[in-house]
Amino acid sequence: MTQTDLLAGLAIEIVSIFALIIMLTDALVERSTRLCETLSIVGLLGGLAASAYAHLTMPGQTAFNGMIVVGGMSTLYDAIFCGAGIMTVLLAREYLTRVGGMFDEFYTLLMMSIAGMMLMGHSADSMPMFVGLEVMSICFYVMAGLMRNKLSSNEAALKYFLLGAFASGFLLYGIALVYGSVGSTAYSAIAAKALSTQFPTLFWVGIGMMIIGLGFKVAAFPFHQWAPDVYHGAPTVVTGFMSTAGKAAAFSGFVGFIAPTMASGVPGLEKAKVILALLAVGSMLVGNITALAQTNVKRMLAYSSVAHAGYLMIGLAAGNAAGWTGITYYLVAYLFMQIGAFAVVGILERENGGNLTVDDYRGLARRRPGLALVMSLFMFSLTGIPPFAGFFGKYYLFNAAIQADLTWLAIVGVVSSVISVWFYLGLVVIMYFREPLGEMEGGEASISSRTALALSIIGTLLIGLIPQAIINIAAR
Amino acid sequence: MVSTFLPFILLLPLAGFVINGIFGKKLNSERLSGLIGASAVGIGFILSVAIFIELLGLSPDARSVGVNLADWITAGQFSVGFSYLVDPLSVVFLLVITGVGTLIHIYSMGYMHGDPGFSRFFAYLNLFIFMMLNLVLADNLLLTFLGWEGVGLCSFLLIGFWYDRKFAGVGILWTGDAAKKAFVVNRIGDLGMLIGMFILFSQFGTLNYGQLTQVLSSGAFFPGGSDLLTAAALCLFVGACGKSAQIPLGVWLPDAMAGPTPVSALIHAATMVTAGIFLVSRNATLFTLSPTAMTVVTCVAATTALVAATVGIVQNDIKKVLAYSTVSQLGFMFVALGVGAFTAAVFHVVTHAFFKALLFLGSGSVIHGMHEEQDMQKMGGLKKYMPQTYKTYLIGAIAIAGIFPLSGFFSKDEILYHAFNDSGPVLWVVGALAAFCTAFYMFRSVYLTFDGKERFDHHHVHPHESPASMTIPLWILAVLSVVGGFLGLPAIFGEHVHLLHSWLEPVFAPAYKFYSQHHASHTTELVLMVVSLCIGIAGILTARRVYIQKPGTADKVAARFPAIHKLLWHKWYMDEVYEVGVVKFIWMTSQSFLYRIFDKKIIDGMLHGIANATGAAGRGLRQLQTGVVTNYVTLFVLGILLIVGYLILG
Amino acid sequence: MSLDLTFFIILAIMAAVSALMVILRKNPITSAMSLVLHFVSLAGLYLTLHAQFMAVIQMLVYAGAIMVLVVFVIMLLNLGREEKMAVRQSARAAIGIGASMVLGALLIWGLTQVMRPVAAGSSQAMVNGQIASVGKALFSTAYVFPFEMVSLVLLAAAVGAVVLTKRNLK
Amino acid sequence: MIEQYIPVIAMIVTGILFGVVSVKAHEILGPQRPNKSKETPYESGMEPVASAHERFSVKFYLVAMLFILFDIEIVFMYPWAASFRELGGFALWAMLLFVVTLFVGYIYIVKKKALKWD
Amino acid sequence: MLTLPIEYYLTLSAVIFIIGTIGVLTRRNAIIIFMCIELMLNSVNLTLVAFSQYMGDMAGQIMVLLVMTVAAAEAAVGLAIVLALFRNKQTVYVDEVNVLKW
Repeated sequence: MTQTDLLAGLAIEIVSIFALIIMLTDALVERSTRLCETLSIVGLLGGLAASAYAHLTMPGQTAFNGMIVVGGMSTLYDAIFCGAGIMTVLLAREYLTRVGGMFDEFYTLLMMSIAGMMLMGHSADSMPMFVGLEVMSICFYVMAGLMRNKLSSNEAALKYFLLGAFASGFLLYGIALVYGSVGSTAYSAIAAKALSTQFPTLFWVGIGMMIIGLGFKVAAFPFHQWAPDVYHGAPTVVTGFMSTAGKAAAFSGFVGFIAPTMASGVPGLEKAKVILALLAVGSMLVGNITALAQTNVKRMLAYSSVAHAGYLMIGLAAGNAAGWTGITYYLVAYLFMQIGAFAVVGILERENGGNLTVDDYRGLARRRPGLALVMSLFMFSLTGIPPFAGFFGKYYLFNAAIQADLTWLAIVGVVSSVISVWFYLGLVVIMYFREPLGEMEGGEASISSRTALALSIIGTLLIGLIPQAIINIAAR
Repeated sequence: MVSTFLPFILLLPLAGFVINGIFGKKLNSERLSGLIGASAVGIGFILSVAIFIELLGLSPDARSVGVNLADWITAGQFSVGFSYLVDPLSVVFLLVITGVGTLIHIYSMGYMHGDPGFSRFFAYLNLFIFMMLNLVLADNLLLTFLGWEGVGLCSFLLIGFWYDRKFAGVGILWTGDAAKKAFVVNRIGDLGMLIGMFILFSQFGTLNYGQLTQVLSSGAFFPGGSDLLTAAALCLFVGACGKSAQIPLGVWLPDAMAGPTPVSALIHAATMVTAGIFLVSRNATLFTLSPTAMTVVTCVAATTALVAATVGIVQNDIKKVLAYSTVSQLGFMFVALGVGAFTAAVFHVVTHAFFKALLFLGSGSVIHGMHEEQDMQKMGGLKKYMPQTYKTYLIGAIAIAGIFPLSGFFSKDEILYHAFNDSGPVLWVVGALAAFCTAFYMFRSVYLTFDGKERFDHHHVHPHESPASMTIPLWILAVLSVVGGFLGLPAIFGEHVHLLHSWLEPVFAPAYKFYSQHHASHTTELVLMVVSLCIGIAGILTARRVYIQKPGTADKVAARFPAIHKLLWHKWYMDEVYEVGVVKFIWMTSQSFLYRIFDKKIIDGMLHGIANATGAAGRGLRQLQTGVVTNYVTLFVLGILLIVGYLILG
Repeated sequence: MSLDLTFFIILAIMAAVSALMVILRKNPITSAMSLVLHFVSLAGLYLTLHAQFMAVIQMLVYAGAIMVLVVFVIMLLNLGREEKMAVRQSARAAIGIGASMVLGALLIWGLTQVMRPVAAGSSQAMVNGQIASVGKALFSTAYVFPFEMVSLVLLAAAVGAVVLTKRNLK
Repeated sequence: MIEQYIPVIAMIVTGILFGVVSVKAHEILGPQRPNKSKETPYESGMEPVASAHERFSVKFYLVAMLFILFDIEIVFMYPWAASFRELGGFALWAMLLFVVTLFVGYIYIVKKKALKWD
Repeated sequence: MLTLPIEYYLTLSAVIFIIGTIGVLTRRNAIIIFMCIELMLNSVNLTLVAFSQYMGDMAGQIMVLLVMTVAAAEAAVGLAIVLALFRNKQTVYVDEVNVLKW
């Protein structure tokens, strides 16, 4: 190990060390919430800076003997994780205090999960990828159950844990089989040795199992069923964080091993493409169609996040450079719009689970015009209306599919995004064009929540205006 | 000069939107908000005229200037910029949009006076203008699509501007629902357009209009064969159908009348709904290469023109009459496109923008004067209360009825002429019937509104003329409706008198290579002109008979023509013929079949059916989510089985 | 039959039967005890692979730590009583079992059809199984990073356990 | 080469056999005449008032959990301890970092009073 | 020396993996479901060790170390979740835990 290795991993190291510091602060300092909050933001900004530094000084290099890779897409992933973390920290205190889940451990878990995600985003080997995934997952299980006196939160945690551990088993089995067929856990070995492997069946079953394991984490059909329940039962800030950063981390892991597989040219590649394409189709259709029938806004967003996983999987199925950059861009765009939408939901939510149904949003435009406006912007972006970020994300992904001769997949994507118009704009119509049913309480946002909302709005608009900048970083 | 002015033309409305949108409430001054909004577009119009003059000075082949503002998307070898194309076609649309747009902005300052959302309204209008300009000025399909979606969004916002008002539409109760309906139907069209774009891009690797036309006109056909070419053209046409309210995607337009009247005039008559015509004209070469696509366009358009016109007859809401009329007139334009008469279509777009905007603004003035009453049966005799509105509305009606020498005559006649020439008498007869109906229902609306007994409640309604800010635009548009026809005089007046044709020649030249037009003798042309004029007059007279002339008048006429007397002109008998023969039949077909069944059941039913089916699918899929972990695991394992099985055995 | 094969068969049967006992016994405590037996037989199988260190920690971590925790919780929740039936009898369960069986058959068939014995490093096996080799690998540049990061997993678990179960948390 | 493990295996088998035999032998050898009072638990002559299955406090769980934490730490220490001289300074620092990290966890648990017995 | 073909180990581990899967599918008790998941993880460990030894590559055994650590952590967290649930709703049966559905 050299200094270069340490510098390459600096971003992860900083976030991990801050996680430890926050843990100590929580244990040793009385009334430490504000301090933990500040420390988290400082740590995440530090992580961002270190990642940017690595991107500028050693783009595309590997470190720790090819375990992790630095710069390019991994920097964008870091930005997603840290950005999501910062916004979640800004939103968390107000919300968790209201719903009765305010433990300072939240910040420790958040930072640890971000460290895990960053490890996934940087990994060039299935071993650190697995470790990162598990760090993240274990933190998520706990965070989903953070409102420990609420049955819904307990239930969400239990379901997430049981299904998550089950899926981990498949991921691990896949890793083992791929390891057995190419002789190494490194992704570079997949690209270099898969073609000459004596055991193509072993290899493909392994890749299939890894697709299943990570397909669960991104909530792709038919492995998506945990998502609506967990997203519904978990505290809303945690849901926002899980559905953006968590999904991004899982996709970073996905791209990590799918990209070399696609490049390896092993016979049977077409089959993997078909599977990924079918998973994408299933996720898009099932997610969007089921979201139509939802009356709870949180659940609706949860189902729609299944659909968004489907859109993202189009990029995987395309399996070309446009696909990888498309995924990265979409994840950045998705971060802002989805976390923003959940932020609005969280601000409106009451401690007893009130203000969560679609009917509660009737006439919101008159009672909370600001919140209704920003929610509408997020809905427009999630629908994929230009010039918001969501449009370009879909554009890049569909474009990648066309380049890969998967025009039909792009068409299914467009059709399912037409379906999504119904419920996304339905919510806008309800907020603007319906009479409220009764008085609404709550909905006042603190300064930090407003800051988070402003960040997401700026992100949603800015990412739409400068798509090229993001694409350029990802392509490096 | 073009590249200097163009950014201002584009960005001024955007700036207006930002200022009115963000600071509108703070400004708290209607005058200022209105002024900002109107001047943003007005200055754009002046600059557009400057651009037009500059292009005039160039040789016909050099009248195409590309302006690149910024790089937008670059993916591999594929790149799309914010780059714009100023050529004869886009300049025509540019002038119409900014010109009519300015007038409507001025009009709105009077119409929206006192509305709490005054500045918001102007912000939306400006945003709409910005998007519409992007649509027509873009030099590639993607940027056009951006504008396309943008105008759809603005239309959505503006239709639902008074979202909390009741509105009786087809299966609709609230204004907000009308907005949603418009948006959803449009998205179906957009889907078609997107697919068309995908096909074109996958085949040619470019979405740039110039490059597409070049490849297509080079004779090197689609690599994928002409079927794919037809598919691409038809997909684009589906998009055009959505925006331009053609059957079967036209159901949203009548309900879009829920929006404020200036919006109906600007968006749903003069500009946005003609985007479909623009799209087809822009891709004229693509369409001419596919005879199938051209035939489909013609058939859909002719059906729309006739059906909408007949439905227009039975409407009592003054704005709905105009809405169906718009659908019908758009059908006319597509007929022209379908027979390859692109110039005629653009010509009709221009004249239609003048007289239909005039009619809408006139109806707005009436509605304004009648305290938001829209039912013509509760009007009557208004000409003495609002003479300015009456005169201008009458001019508009004469123009749309196709009476020489007003603008509508020339443009409609040109379309009918081409229909006769390039397709045949059947298409001509359909068009002529539609033209007859048009003249009939327009004058029906004139008579019901301005003539006859005063059927409104004098105690509650005090009709009054509208302020100058509303009547001045009316007069300007009236003048344009009168003289607009001289842009395109038919060939019998001499060589090269069709100014618009010569102006647009370079744009459509590649398309004409594949779609040569027949030229009939001057005699045929003259006969057709006279016949179509007669049809217009006949329509007007019929309306007059039915709605104005008293039984006494009818008796006098009957005495002179005893033979026909029994058949047509006797009051009771006429009433019965009218009732049974004309109205009952047309009423039956249009009200019960076309309006109720076709419009409401079939089309709306289809849309609702799709919506219900997806909704039911949603509820069905929801049942899978039982909440029990083991059930989730079962689905999980089945998924794994399929994947692993496929990998091992497949 | 060689001694290796004899041991393998005995241990494999032990492992499979104890695994079946885990899922078939009605009493949770019996299931847990079967699981311990399963862990022990796996440790034996590691020995037949000459992975001595793996066998040791299999006993330490699984049979020692994890099972202690599981049994603790079973006692804690007073779940010593038996379930009504060990395996649910429903159409869904039947589908699930059927699908799993087919999946298993496919896996075994797929993995053995094309396999040849991998013998490349088998002479290394005796050395690689020893604790010193594991130490050398674990503290090499490559694996030290995942090793340090895995400590976060443990800390997260500790924090999570406290936050979810500790009464009167501040 | 499995032969070298035979003594170990023999010992394990003997141990298991001893346990099983000593529990089961009396069932087989001794007389079996159960009655109701014989089957009740012996409570120093008192009537048993509740089920013998009593729920423990959650504190037990937290302690067991802590045991796992440090059990794993030990597992990772073995390979280092077995050859720390050969591994050298780098491994020492790596191990130190690991131990320090887990020590933070220990401080946390102690300060959160997770082990307090009241 | 390794004398047995590696398929023996792979087959055994696939069998145990599937037994674990069936257990997850059929048991109601969350703790037993967790134990079945442990079965699955163990079978993967067996595969990893087999590959590692037969290929003479240490990565598999390091992976097993990490998996064991993760399994221990999952046990701690999972059982904590079960405890928290039990506190609010005196059950560990997963089919009785379905407040969140549809």
